Amino acid sequence: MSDTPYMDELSRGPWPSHAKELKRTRYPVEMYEEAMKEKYTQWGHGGMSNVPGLGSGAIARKSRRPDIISHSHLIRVLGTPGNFYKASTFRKICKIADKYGDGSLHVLTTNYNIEICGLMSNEDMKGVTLELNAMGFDVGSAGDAIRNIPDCMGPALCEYAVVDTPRLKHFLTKHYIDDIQFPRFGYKIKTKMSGCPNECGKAVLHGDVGIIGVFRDLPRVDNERLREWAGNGGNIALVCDNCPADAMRWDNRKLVIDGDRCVRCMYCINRVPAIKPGDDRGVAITVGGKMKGKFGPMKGKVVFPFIEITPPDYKELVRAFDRICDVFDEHGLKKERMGDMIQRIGFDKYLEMLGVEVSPMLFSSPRRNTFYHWKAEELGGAV
Amino acid sequence: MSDTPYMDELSRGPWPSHAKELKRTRYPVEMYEEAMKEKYTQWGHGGMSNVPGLGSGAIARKSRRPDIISHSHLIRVLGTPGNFYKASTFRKICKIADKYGDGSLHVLTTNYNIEICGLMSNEDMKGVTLELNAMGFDVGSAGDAIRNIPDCMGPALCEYAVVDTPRLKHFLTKHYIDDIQFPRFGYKIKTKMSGCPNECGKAVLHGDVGIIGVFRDLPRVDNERLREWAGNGGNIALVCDNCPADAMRWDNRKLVIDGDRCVRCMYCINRVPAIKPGDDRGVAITVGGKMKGKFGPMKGKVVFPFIEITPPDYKELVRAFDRICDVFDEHGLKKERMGDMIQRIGFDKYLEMLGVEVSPMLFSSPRRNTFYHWKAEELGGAV
Amino acid sequence: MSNIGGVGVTPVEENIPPVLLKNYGKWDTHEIPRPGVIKRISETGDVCYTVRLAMPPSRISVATMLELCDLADEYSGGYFRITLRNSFEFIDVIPEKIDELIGKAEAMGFPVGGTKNSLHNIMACPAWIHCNLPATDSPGIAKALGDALIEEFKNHRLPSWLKINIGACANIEEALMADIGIIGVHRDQPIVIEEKMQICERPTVIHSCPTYAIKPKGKHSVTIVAEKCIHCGACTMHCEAILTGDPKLDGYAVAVGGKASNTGSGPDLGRVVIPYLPNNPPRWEEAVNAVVQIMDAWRKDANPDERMREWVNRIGWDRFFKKTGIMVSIKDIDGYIYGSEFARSDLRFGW
Amino acid sequence: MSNIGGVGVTPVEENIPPVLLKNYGKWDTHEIPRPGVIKRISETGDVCYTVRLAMPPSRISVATMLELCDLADEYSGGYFRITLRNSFEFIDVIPEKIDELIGKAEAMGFPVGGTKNSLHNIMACPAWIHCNLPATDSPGIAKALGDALIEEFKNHRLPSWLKINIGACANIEEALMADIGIIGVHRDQPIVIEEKMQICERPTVIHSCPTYAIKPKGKHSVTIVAEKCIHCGACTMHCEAILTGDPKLDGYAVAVGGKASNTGSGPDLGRVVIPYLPNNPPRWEEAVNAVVQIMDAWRKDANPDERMREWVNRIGWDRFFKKTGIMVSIKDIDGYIYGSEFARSDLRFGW
Ligand code: SRM
Ligand code: SRM
Ligand code: SRM
Ligand code: SRM
Ligand code: SF4
Ligand code: SF4
Ligand code: SF4
Ligand code: SF4
Ligand code: SF4
Ligand code: SF4
Ligand code: SF4
Ligand code: SF4
Repeated sequence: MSDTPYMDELSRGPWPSHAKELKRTRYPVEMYEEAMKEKYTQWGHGGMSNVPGLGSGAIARKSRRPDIISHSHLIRVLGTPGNFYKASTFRKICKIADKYGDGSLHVLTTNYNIEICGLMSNEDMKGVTLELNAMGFDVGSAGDAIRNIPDCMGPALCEYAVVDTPRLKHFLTKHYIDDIQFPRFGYKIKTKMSGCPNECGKAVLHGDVGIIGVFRDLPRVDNERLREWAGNGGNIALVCDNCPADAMRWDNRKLVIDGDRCVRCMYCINRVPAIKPGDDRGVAITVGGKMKGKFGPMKGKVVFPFIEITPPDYKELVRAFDRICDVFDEHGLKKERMGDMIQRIGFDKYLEMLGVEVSPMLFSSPRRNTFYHWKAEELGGAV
Repeated sequence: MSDTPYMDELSRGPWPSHAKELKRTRYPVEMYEEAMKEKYTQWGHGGMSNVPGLGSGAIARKSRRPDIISHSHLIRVLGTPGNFYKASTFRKICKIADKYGDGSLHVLTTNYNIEICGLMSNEDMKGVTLELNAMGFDVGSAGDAIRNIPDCMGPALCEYAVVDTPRLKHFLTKHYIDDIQFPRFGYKIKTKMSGCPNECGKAVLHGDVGIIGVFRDLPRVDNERLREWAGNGGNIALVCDNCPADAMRWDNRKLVIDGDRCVRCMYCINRVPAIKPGDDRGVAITVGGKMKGKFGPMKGKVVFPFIEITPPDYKELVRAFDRICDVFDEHGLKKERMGDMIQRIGFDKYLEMLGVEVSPMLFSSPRRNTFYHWKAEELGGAV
Repeated sequence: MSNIGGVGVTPVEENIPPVLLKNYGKWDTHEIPRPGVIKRISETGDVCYTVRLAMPPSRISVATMLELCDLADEYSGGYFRITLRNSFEFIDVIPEKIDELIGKAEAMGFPVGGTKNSLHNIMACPAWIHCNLPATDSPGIAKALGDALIEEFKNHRLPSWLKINIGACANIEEALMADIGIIGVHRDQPIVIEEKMQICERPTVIHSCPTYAIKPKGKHSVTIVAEKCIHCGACTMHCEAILTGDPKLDGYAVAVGGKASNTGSGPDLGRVVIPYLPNNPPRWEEAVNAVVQIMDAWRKDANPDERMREWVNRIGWDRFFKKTGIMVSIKDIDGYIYGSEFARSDLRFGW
Repeated sequence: MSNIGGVGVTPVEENIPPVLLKNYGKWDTHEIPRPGVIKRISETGDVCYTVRLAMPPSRISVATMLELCDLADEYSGGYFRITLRNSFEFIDVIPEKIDELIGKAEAMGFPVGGTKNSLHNIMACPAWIHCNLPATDSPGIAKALGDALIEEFKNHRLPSWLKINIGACANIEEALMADIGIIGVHRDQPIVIEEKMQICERPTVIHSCPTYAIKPKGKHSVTIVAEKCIHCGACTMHCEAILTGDPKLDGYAVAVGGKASNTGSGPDLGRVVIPYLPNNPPRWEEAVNAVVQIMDAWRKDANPDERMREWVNRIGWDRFFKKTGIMVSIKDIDGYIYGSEFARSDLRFGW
């Protein structure tokens, strides 16, 4: 009988198998096999590793089974803009992984880094990093730092892109590389980016900071093209019917989108090639999405509904991002996620700390109680 | 110039005027006039009055202006079933009010009591109570007691009534009269009743306990009558269109309500005489609606989605109401409203205390986190 | 002693007119032949007309009630009821005499209306008439609003009904349960009268504060931490030594969109859209203007039969502010315990 | 030292194929000629085909990645990308060679599909492969599900797409952000290894607990109050001396209805519909059955193009339970801090 009956079973069947993959590496398969037998992980405590000069990116992992292996560390490599890779480049990463690690990779993590796994020493971790640096790649995104700032493919391949997410990723990573590599906050800051409200980046739901391409004017309709599309069987009536804001009127010749109703949900744009995002483009920024922590799962909250995106220095965006980090730095407690901090402080007070301009875009509904604080200067008379 | 320029102004205009009314009584009008001048109430602290033998129903009110009046108490008279009154009976109440009080009445309070105002002594309050008792009326509904249990007119005058709210009011008031008259809880318990989900009693929104008539089967359709109604210009297409659950199908002859979709919202019943509430009738009970208190405004929460209404002893209803009061009695802190208590305890734990049967009718959505407690007996294995 | 109380309430039959008893549970349809008059038709073919009046806010005199009783005797067999919005209704009026009754009631100063797609009776707490906690005066505001909106009460010309509730302090939620609500707001923290502090139970007072703003001071007194106080007034209710603060800072907030019924998008509490307006008796211009501003935007934009909240749900709160022209401020952001629910977690902007 | 890091990330242009650079921002429409293959058409008339593969959950070998690189060199000009759901995509495949590429990929064990109205790639954390916190094994479950649902991955025959995310402990929210999610659940409180307790900072550990379940014990250790612990695992992350508890009690919950996009009723987190299922590697029958049960009910009842959450929003959660046949229990009631939001405050029952 095989030593690894569980992994053998998991190597069968049509879906790609991690068990088969692990067997192609020097990963200590007994660790995983035993876990399945015991229904319990065999790995021990983890944490930031102590590689001199490397603030973040190396994750130490102890083992509970010294009889199998004593430990197994890994290095997080920041993903590329748009998560595009050249085979020739990736081969080099493979080579590094094979040279220093156990030959297993995590491609990609749920925060869109590459992990080079099975590293056994500080020297190896430093070696990995230096070799990666030499080829223009970098590590980081662990500990209480700004984490990797992943993006969707955006205009590189997507017809819906409202902003240039890969370029934003490149810019922001360069700009914040120190904070990505040297943890300085009370807890991690995770950012996610989507090029449009379709939200392939799920930025609102799980970003401490979410950055999403939005447009303020209406979807652009090319009526000639629309007529043609409808003529070829495109079901424009159905699309009008499904518009969640009931904003579309089609008279068989012309589609009118009611500016008083449309909420820029993207639905019609997704369904009809003749409808495109509007031209008044920027990003919205949300804060505080996360799952665990004191107050449990939370969606992000819009704090900047519209920010101009102006390369090369993206001044407005950087100002907003800085402000978000600074308030977190100043007011966040140790191991308190941004969403929990905001809840503790109160969202109104938090917005004042951020210095946002109040607008009806900042809430889904105004408040339900009259329990507001009044500042001394508001007490002079009517406001 | 008049002594009461503010009240004079408020006596003008087409809307009925409380100022004019107050002037027809012995109410100390300077108290109100001064309040308007100072933009500040002239009345002082209130509370339960100490009429011997009377546990609740008398409200004491001090004045801050002993130069005008020293105090002015009032008595709360429990409203009648359905809030119907006979002129001959009401005249007697007027007579009592005039004899003991200042001749001003509150008809009705927002909890549907009559208040006899401007009482100056314990003896008078006792006198009022005894005279009312003699005519079959009673007082109470103040302090940390079960308050008045108001109802809508129900089947007495309303075509939509699903349960007999006036009879429920009569029964419950009789049954709980001791708890209505002798405060024994940590805070008040307010109940509101509606005969159907149209909710004229607003029971869900502001009842510590809400009792609302509901039906479980589908609205009853009389298709013959419906065709006639539609033939006479009734817009059945519009009603189908507006059904929030998209549950209605009308083929010009027959209306079919989809049992898989209908949420018994009452809309079609309200609009079409040929559609009536279903026959499988009972009440739903909600708890914890309130405005202030620690956690601010809260809607009530369904705890018993369906309870049979069986006169004469309404056993199931009494059992549920008792259980709600008992849990509040046992677990509520001093001056903690039921909704706040439930929030403090946790709604899941509270439901267990109530001993409800768990069903999908108890929530608008299942939970968003995995942060549940497990009881010792649940830890034996799979559940 | 034992002869006080314990009576309960009169039997159902005692105050209900015969035609209602006969047709109890048999009512089949209703019509509203004119504002304020409801005609109910029973399965038995019986008919019952009711006539609805607005009532003066919060207080009425014995004298007036007796006059209304006289009218009831003359026109509705001696029966009336008070509705759940405190309207006065003559029950079972002889149809031929309806116009006469209306004429007499209006002559007495009681407008008839408040049914269907009209302004209904305005609910208001006693406030400055008899209470120690108010930040504003509900009856005064109700009267000012009623005078300004009287034509809406007497006509069916709104998209759906309009219900206005007024509570002069945070205690009463009626204001959050109406299409438009007005809630008294203290902008100042309460005042502690140290000399009186022995009277109430200190632990109860301290405990009564939802934000832990009340701290013990010395052996007998307490102090209120200004930055924590949300002016809810709980302490002023529970302690005789704590009074509501500076009346110059009092006023009221305006809420929109409370709804109880289960139709449309179902029940929900209203939301505060104007955090503060100053007290200006006796005509309360700011309140009247705010209500008119909201009512007009709704009237202009709503679909037929669309209640205030359904309208707002359809257009979104962002557009509510745009269409009403109400200014937003940081006070619109709910920063209290459950405020997260009201933050925006989507990108569905109504620019 | 100073030569470590500070590099940032490669320029946008470096890893993007020429046709994408040329048409950057000019993509106009797309078609999906067959599951797994997307054809994108640019304003310029240029066209780009991509071919999408499922990836093994969480770990892949250097050997396999090198083979995929070889395929990329041969069929897509040496370029590929990893999508936001960790699918592998060959970018700019010569159209004539698509079938050949698919043949080779599938021969290597990489199914092609996961576009449009199909099951998309399954996201899973490392769990038992490399983490110390898991309550279950995400990669194992992903593999079992993928095997069971492979035909859904390869075909466009679902009402809309189906996305499944798996996180083996409460840390990761991916599971609440998918149409169906699986979340590891510890049913036992963590174990305190007293001897080790000096290593971590006691105040940080105590503070890390959201329910204040961790209390100081003696000078150096802590104790966990069983009735308070919600098994969130925060302490096990922050302290080396606290380990996850009894593995026999571990397992996972099933969530439904996460949605990120702004269409329909907009974004929202999923809800936990099955509080616990036991760990049964390697085939995880309970997980497979639960997913199939939910998927089948949705497939049967949903409108065309209707995502899981839109379906649930339309029918209501009460009917979700009825239609899927999932049992409810008290664990479905959210009693945690913000649970009130999920209580029922209406009478719109779906009996
Ligand atoms: C008399 C009264 C009940 C009572 O026992 O006193 C009553 C009487 C009627 N209500 Fe009501 N409702 C009464 C307060 C309410 C309230 C509470 C309130 O306004 O404070 C509500 C809940 C309001 C809310 O949702 O915020 C209420 C929600 C309804 C509804 C549901 C409307 C909706 O939005 O879906 C209906 C059905 C309808 O109008 O089609 C209804 C229908 C009716 C009918 C048509 C029932 C009938 O067949 O007799 C009555 C006449 C309506 C009218 O005024 O035109 N009644 N009704 C109350 C009249 C108060 C008044 O003086 O104006
Ligand atoms: C008369 C009445 C107002 C009205 O009719 O417009 C009223 C008047 C007072 N209310 Fe009220 N409340 C009245 C209905 C309400 C309602 C509406 C309702 O019952 O549906 C509410 C909101 C519902 C609720 O209870 O949450 C309400 C919430 C309060 C509260 C807040 C309780 C809390 O949760 O913190 C207080 C303060 C308290 O009881 O500690 C309060 C206290 C008071 C006191 C007793 C304050 C005081 O002692 O100074 C007021 C006496 C005024 C006076 O002397 O005339 N009143 N009060 C109502 C009498 C009802 C009755 O007949 O029983
Ligand atoms: C490749 C990828 C972006 C990336 O940078 O990696 C991507 C690519 C596309 N997305 Fe996406 N989406 C990608 C993840 C997502 C996600 C996130 C996720 O699944 O974890 C979402 C949010 C999901 C959610 O709401 O829960 C997402 C929400 C959308 C939507 C909005 C759908 C909706 O429910 O309204 C569209 C528009 C549409 O489908 O009509 C869209 C449309 C598209 C289009 C059609 C855009 C285009 O023109 O190229 C792409 C092909 C879709 C397809 O797979 O059939 N994409 N898309 C991601 C593919 C992941 C995969 O391997 O399957
Ligand atoms: C590798 C990865 C899982 C995956 O790819 O499926 C991962 C793996 C770990 N996560 Fe994570 N997290 C990963 C994405 C996430 C995500 C998803 C995301 O980033 O969008 C989340 C939810 C989002 C969030 O942060 O809220 C997530 C929430 C956590 C948490 C919970 C934080 C909290 O709010 O309490 C922890 C615990 C902590 O950081 O204190 C954690 C901790 C961990 C640790 C470091 C636990 C440890 O030290 O024992 C895991 C290391 C496992 C290992 O050794 O392989 N991981 N973790 C992901 C790496 C992301 C990256 O490249 O940076
Ligand atoms: S988020 Fe928008 S721009 Fe980005 S890939 Fe998705 S659809 Fe395209
Ligand atoms: S973007 Fe959305 S809301 Fe606007 S018209 Fe299109 S479908 Fe309707
Ligand atoms: S709640 Fe229902 S039964 Fe009662 S009066 Fe209103 S519509 Fe009629
Ligand atoms: S009761 Fe409501 S949900 Fe049911 S069919 Fe009638 S309108 Fe539709
Ligand atoms: S709402 Fe406030 S001000 Fe009005 S009566 Fe009640 S306690 Fe007094
Ligand atoms: S008014 Fe409210 S918040 Fe302020 S001290 Fe009193 S109880 Fe506390
Ligand atoms: S989700 Fe939990 S079990 Fe999975 S890798 Fe992250 S910390 Fe470990
Ligand atoms: S598992 Fe979570 S709730 Fe339990 S003791 Fe640890 S931190 Fe506290």
